[in-house]
Amino acid sequence: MIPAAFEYTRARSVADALKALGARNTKVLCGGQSLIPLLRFRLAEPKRLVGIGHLSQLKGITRTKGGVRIGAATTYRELLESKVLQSDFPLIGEVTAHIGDLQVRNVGTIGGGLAHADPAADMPAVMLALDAKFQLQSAKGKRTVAAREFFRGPFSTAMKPTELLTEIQLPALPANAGTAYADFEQLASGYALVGAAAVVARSQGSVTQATLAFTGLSDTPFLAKSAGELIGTKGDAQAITRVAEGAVEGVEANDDIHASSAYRLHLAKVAARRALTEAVERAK
Amino acid sequence: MGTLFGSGIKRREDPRLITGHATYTDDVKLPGLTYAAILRSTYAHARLKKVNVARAKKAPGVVAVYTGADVKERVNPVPCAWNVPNCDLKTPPHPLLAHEKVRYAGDGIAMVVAESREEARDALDLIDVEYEPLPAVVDPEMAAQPKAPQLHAEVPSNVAFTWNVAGGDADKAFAEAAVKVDLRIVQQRLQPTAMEPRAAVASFNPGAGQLTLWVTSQNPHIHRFLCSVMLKVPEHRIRVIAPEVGGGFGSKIPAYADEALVCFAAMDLKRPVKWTEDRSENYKATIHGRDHVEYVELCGTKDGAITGLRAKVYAGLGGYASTAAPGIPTILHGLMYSGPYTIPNVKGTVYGVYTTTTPVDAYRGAGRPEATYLLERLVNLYARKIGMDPVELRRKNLIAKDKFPYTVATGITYDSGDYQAALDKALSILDYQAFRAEQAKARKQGRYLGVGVTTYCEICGLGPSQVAGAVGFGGGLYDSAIVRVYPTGVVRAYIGGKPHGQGEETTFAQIVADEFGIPIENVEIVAGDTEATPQGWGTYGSRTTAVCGSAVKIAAQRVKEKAKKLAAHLLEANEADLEWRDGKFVVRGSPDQAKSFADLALMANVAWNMPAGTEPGLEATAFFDPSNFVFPFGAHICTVEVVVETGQVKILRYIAVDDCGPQINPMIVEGQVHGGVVQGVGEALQEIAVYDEDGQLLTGTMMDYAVPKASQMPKIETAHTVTPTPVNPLGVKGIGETGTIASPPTVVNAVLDALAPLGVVHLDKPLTPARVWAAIQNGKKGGAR
Amino acid sequence: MRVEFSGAPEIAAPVELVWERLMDHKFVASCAPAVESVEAVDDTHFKVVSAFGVGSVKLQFALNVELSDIQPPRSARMSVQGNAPGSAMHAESTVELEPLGPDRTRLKWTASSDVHGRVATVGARLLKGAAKKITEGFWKKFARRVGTARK
Amino acid sequence: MKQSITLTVNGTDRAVNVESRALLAYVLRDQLDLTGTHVGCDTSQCGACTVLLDGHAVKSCTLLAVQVEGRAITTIEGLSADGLHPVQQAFWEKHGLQCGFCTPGMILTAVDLLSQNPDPSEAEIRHGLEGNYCRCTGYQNIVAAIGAAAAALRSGKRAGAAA
Repeated sequence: MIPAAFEYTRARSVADALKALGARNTKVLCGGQSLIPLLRFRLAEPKRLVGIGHLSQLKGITRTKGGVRIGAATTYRELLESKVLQSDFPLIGEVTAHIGDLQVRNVGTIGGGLAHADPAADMPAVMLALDAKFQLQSAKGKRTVAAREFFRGPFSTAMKPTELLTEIQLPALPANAGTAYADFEQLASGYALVGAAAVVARSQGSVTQATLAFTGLSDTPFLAKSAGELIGTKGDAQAITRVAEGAVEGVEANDDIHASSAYRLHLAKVAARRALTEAVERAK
Repeated sequence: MGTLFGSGIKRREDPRLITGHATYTDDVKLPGLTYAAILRSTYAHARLKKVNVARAKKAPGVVAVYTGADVKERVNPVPCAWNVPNCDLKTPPHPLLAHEKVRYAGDGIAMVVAESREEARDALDLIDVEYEPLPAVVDPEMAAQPKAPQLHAEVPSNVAFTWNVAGGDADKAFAEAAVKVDLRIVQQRLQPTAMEPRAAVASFNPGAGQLTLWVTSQNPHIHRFLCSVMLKVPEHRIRVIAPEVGGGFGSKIPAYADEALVCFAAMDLKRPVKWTEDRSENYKATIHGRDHVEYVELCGTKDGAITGLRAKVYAGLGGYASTAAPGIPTILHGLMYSGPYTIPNVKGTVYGVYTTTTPVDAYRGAGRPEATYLLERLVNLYARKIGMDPVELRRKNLIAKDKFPYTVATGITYDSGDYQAALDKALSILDYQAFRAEQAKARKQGRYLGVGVTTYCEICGLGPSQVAGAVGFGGGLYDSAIVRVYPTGVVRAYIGGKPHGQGEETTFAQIVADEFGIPIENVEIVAGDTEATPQGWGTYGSRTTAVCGSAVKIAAQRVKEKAKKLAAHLLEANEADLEWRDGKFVVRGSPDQAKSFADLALMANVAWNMPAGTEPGLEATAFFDPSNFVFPFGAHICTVEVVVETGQVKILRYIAVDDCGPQINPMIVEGQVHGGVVQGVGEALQEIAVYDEDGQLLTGTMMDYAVPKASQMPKIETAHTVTPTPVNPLGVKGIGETGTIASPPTVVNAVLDALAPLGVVHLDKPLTPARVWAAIQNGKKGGAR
Repeated sequence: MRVEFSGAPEIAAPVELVWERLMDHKFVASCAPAVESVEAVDDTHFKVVSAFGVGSVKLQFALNVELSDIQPPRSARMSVQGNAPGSAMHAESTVELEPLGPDRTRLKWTASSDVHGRVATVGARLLKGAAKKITEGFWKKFARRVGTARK
Repeated sequence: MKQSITLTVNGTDRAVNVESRALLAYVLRDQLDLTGTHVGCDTSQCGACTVLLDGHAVKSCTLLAVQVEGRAITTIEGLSADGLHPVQQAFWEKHGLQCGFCTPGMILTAVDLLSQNPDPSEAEIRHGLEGNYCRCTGYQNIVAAIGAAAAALRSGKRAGAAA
C-alpha cells in the first residue's frame, strides 16, 4: 500500500508550521501512527503534510501551578517514562501502556492521537475524565478548548484546519482523588470495544467528586451524567452499580462485526463499575 | 540408527534468518525490473460493461496495462487440478483476468506494469471500470438453493459437485438406534495469513526462450507444471524458484492467476516484472479456508457404543474452484468421518458450492480439522445426552491398538496406532479426576471451569500416487531426492519438497549425516529450485518428512551401498566381510583395514580405480512412493475458565499429546505442535472471515481479522507417544497439522463444558466474548441450543 | 457494508417553500458538505463531485444523482450511484413532506446505502459513523437554511 | 517530487533521494538493499518491518522516510557488528522462529523491550509483543527466547561490570 503523492514540509518551528497550515488541503503529521495507515489506503489524500513531530517546543511534561502541561508532540513512551505523570496522574500511564503497541508508543504522540479523535481511542475518555484543556494555536493566536468541548464526532474535533493542538493542560486532581480505567479490547485491532475512565475524590469516606467518561461505546467519547449521583454516597457497590447502569441509559451504542450494541452496553456497565470501584478504592 | 536422529539440534536455516540475510521473493532484484499492480473488483458479483485503461496507459512510468480481453486468447484459464471423480464436478473456466463477469470482490480485472511500485499503484486509480452489479451470495447453504444468484451459467444452483461416501448401513443404524444426537455446525471461513504476503518475480530471456519465475510457493514443481499449462510454454522452458518462503499454511499451494500474469508480462515486455501483494490484497485475493455449513448426526446405544454417523455438508468454494479445492471437503474430510473410533456405519454427502467470495482451498489441516471438529462435538453431545463422562465414552469407542492396520467404514486403512496410550498420558498430565473435583467446587462458588478432551487421528503424508490417481488428484504424490557426494566428502541432498519454516534443512541433514557418519556441517539440503531439484510434489498435507524424507534416506542408502562396493574393491575384501563402524567401512576382524566415507568420496569422484562395471561418482536419486498414507494421532486436553459476566474465555492449561512416530528432531516437532495448536486456538476463539450480504469482506485488514497475538495465546504443554508407521523406512508420520486439527474441538468442548450449567448446548466457532456472552444470555432465557 | 438512517426534522417554513428548495439542486448542493461541483444533466439527473468523509478520512466520489417518483409538493425519491478509485456506493433516499401548520413542515427522510470495495473492506469502521453524521448533518443544515431563508 | 535526505543507517550516513510519500521500509529495502526489513501488513499491526530508530523499536512501514531525516536507524543487518547479538543467539537456541519472516522485527522489538525492562515476566514479554505477529511458532519459543536473552544480557552486564 503506497500513499498518493503529497508535498512534505518539515516545520522549523511552530510558527513555521502554522504558516504552512494556511494552504488548502494540508494536514499535520506528528507521529503519523494514525494518519500514515490512512494515507497508505488512500482513505486520506492530503496535498500537503506539515511535519511537526520533531519540534522540541511541542515536547515535554512539566508541572505548572495548576497541574501539568504536556506538549502535544510528546510520545506515549515519554508519557510512560514521566516521573511527573507517575506521581501526579498515574491514570495516564495506566492507559498509555495499552495504547497501540511498543513500537507505536515509541513514535505515536498524545497530541496526534487526540487530534485524530478516533472514537475508539482510549486517551480521549481519559482527557474528559481529567477535565483536560487543549491549547490550540493558529497564525492568528491561541485559544484554549476544554476536552469536554473538543470531541465533536468520529474523527471530528473543534479544531479548525488552520489550527494546531500544541499542548494538553491537566488541572491538578483534588485531594484524596483516585483514578482508574477499565476497558475491553477488540481482539484484532486492540482498540476499545468500550473503555471507561473514572475519577473519584473522597472526604471522610464520602464521595465528593465523581467523573466517568466512556470511549468506544458510541461515535464520540462522552461524559456520563449519572456519575454525579455518586457524590454524597460512600462509593459502595450498590451506589456504583446504580451509576454504572444509569451511565449508559439512552445511549445509542455502536454495532459492528465485533460487538453488538447490546453487548457494548453491557460491557460499558461492567467497565464503568470496575473503573469506579477501583477509583473509589484508590481515593483514600 | 545414528546419533543425530532424535536429537533436538539447533536449526541450520536460522543464521541467515536471524541476521536478515535470507532472500524472500520480494527481495529479488533484477536489472531493468518493472513492477506490477493488479486492479481487483470492487463488487462481489457484476457484469463488466467497460474496462477503460486509456488514462492509465498514459500515466507516468506506465509500461503496459493488460485487461482480460487482452490476455484471454493468449493464455489458458487457471486450472483446477483435483478432479474428484464420481461427483459430477463442474469447474467452469477461471480466467486470469475477468472479462465478462467478476465473481468475487478481489477478482482481477486489469494489471498495470510500471517503472516503480508507486507508479504502478497510481495508475490503478486511473482505470475506469463500469460494472453492472449482480446480487451476491456468500453462504454456501444459501447459494445451493434454487433461487440463489447464479455465478456460472453452466453450474445450476451453484453446486460444483455432490460427493457421497458410505460404509455399512447408516440409515438402518439410525433407524434402530436408542440414542441420536444432531447438530447444525458452521465451520467459519478463515484467512490463512502467512506472514509473508504472496509475491512473484518473472524474468524472460528471449534469446534462450527461457522463463524464470521466483514465487512464494510451497511446491515449485507444481507451479512449473501449472504455469506451463496457463502460459502455453513448454515445461522445460520454465524454471521456478521458490526462495525463502515466509509461511504458507496451504495458501501458497495453489496456482494463482497473479504469477501467471507476471510471467506473461515478462515475456510480452521482455523485461523482468515483480508483483507483491499487500496484506489487504492478500485477504481478498489469496485463498481462504474451511467455510462449511454442516448438518451432522451421531447415533449409538444407551451405554455409549457409537453405531452410526451421518453428515450433510455444504462446502463453500468461493467464486472459482481453486487448485486443490474439490479434494479438501471430500477426500481429506469425508473419508475421515470415523476419526479414531470404531463407527461401523457412516454416510455423508458433501456439496461443493460456488459463492461470490474469495476461493477456498487447503488451509492448515485442510478438511481434517472440519471432520475432527464435527465428530468431537457430536461425541460430547452424545455423552451429555446419555449422562456419560465424555472421556469414558471416547475410551469405549477408540480403535484398539491390536486392530491395526484397521479399515474404517469409509474404506481407508489406518496404518498404526495406540490411541488409548495417548489418551492416558494426556489425562495423567492433567489429573483429570482432580480437575473434575476442582470444577465441581468452583461451580459452587459461581465460577465456571470446563475441560475439553479430544482424541483424534488424521490422514497425512500424502501419497501414494496410485491413490492420488484414483481420487482424481492431478499429480503424483511420491517425492524425490538426489544425494550427491562431492570429492572432499561433503554432501548435498537436492529434494523435491519445499520447506518454508518446517526445518527440513536440519532434519534431512540429520538423516544424511547419520547415514554417512559425517558431521552435519558437511551436509547441505537444497530445495526450491526446479533447475536443481528432482520432481517433487510439494510441502503440504504433512507429507515432506514422511515421503520426501524417506526419499532422502533411500538415496543416501543407495550411495552408501555403492560406497561399500567401492570400499570392498579398494580393500580387496568381500562386501560381506565389511562392517560400517564410526563412519568407516572396516574389514571385520582387521580394524586397520578401513575406508572412511571421505576416502571413498574422493576415490569415487576421481574414479581412478573403480570396480569393474561400476560407474564413477557417488550419487543416487530416489523416488519414494509410500504404500499408504500415515495416520498420526493423539489426545489434546484444554481447561478453561469462562468469565460469565463478560463472556471472556481464559485457557488455564493446554496439553497436547501427539504421536507422529519417531521424532528426528524433537525440538522442531514441538515447535510444529505449538504453532499448530495456536492456529487452532485462533480458529476456536477469535478468527473469522466476515462478508456482508453484498459480498464485501469486512475483515479485510489485520484491524478486523483477529490473528492471534502473543498475549492472547496460552502456554502449551507437549508430550508424545511413539508408534512407528510401517509405510515408510523412517517410520515417521506428519506433525505439521495435528495441532490445528485437534485444538478447535478441544477448546470449544472445554468452553461448552464450562457453560453446561447455564443451559448452553452448542455454539459455533469462534467463541469470541461477544458470542459467549450472547449465548449465556440466551441460555438464561431457556433458548439455548 | 449497508447502513440505514432516517430522520424527521421540523422546518420553520411552509411546505411549498421546502419543496421548492428541495427541487433546487444548487440549493441542495450548497447544504451538502464538500460538494465540488454540480452539473444538471436534465431536470432529474445530476452529476456531482463530492468528498465523503470526516476529519482526515476523505474520499472523492463522482456521483450520479437521479430523482424519481416526484409528487409535488409531497414526496420524492432520490437514488445516488457513486464511484471513487477502488470504491463504489449506492444510496436510496426518500423524502416526504408533511405540513404541520402554515409555517411549519416536517421533513421525513430515509437513507439506505451500500458501499463496495476499499471503503467497505478497510474503511467500514472509519466511515460508518461518518456516513451517519454526514447524512444527518446535511438534513439538519437543509432544514435550518430553508427555515432561515424564510426570515 | 523527490528530495534528498540523509539517514544514519547501521552506523553509516546514507544520502537517499526520496519522494515525500516514501515509507521508510521501502527506502531501506529498495534503495538501501536492506531486505531483512519485511513488510507484512498495511495497518501497522504485524511488526515485521520493525527497526530501531535512535535505539527505539518503530514500525518502518508506518513512518515516512522524510519524517526521520537525520536520525539513526538500526536494521536487523546492523544489530550486531560481530557475531550474533544475545537476542539473535537466543532465538536460534530456543527455536524462536520457523519461516523467519517475522523474526527480524521480533528480534528488534525484543531488543527495545529488554532495554526498557531487563527482567520481564512471561506476561510482560507477551504484552511487549503486542505489535509483532508470528503465524508459525505459537509464540511459545519466542517468549522463551526473549526470557533467555534477558538472562544472558543481565549476566553479561554483571560480567562486564565485574571486569
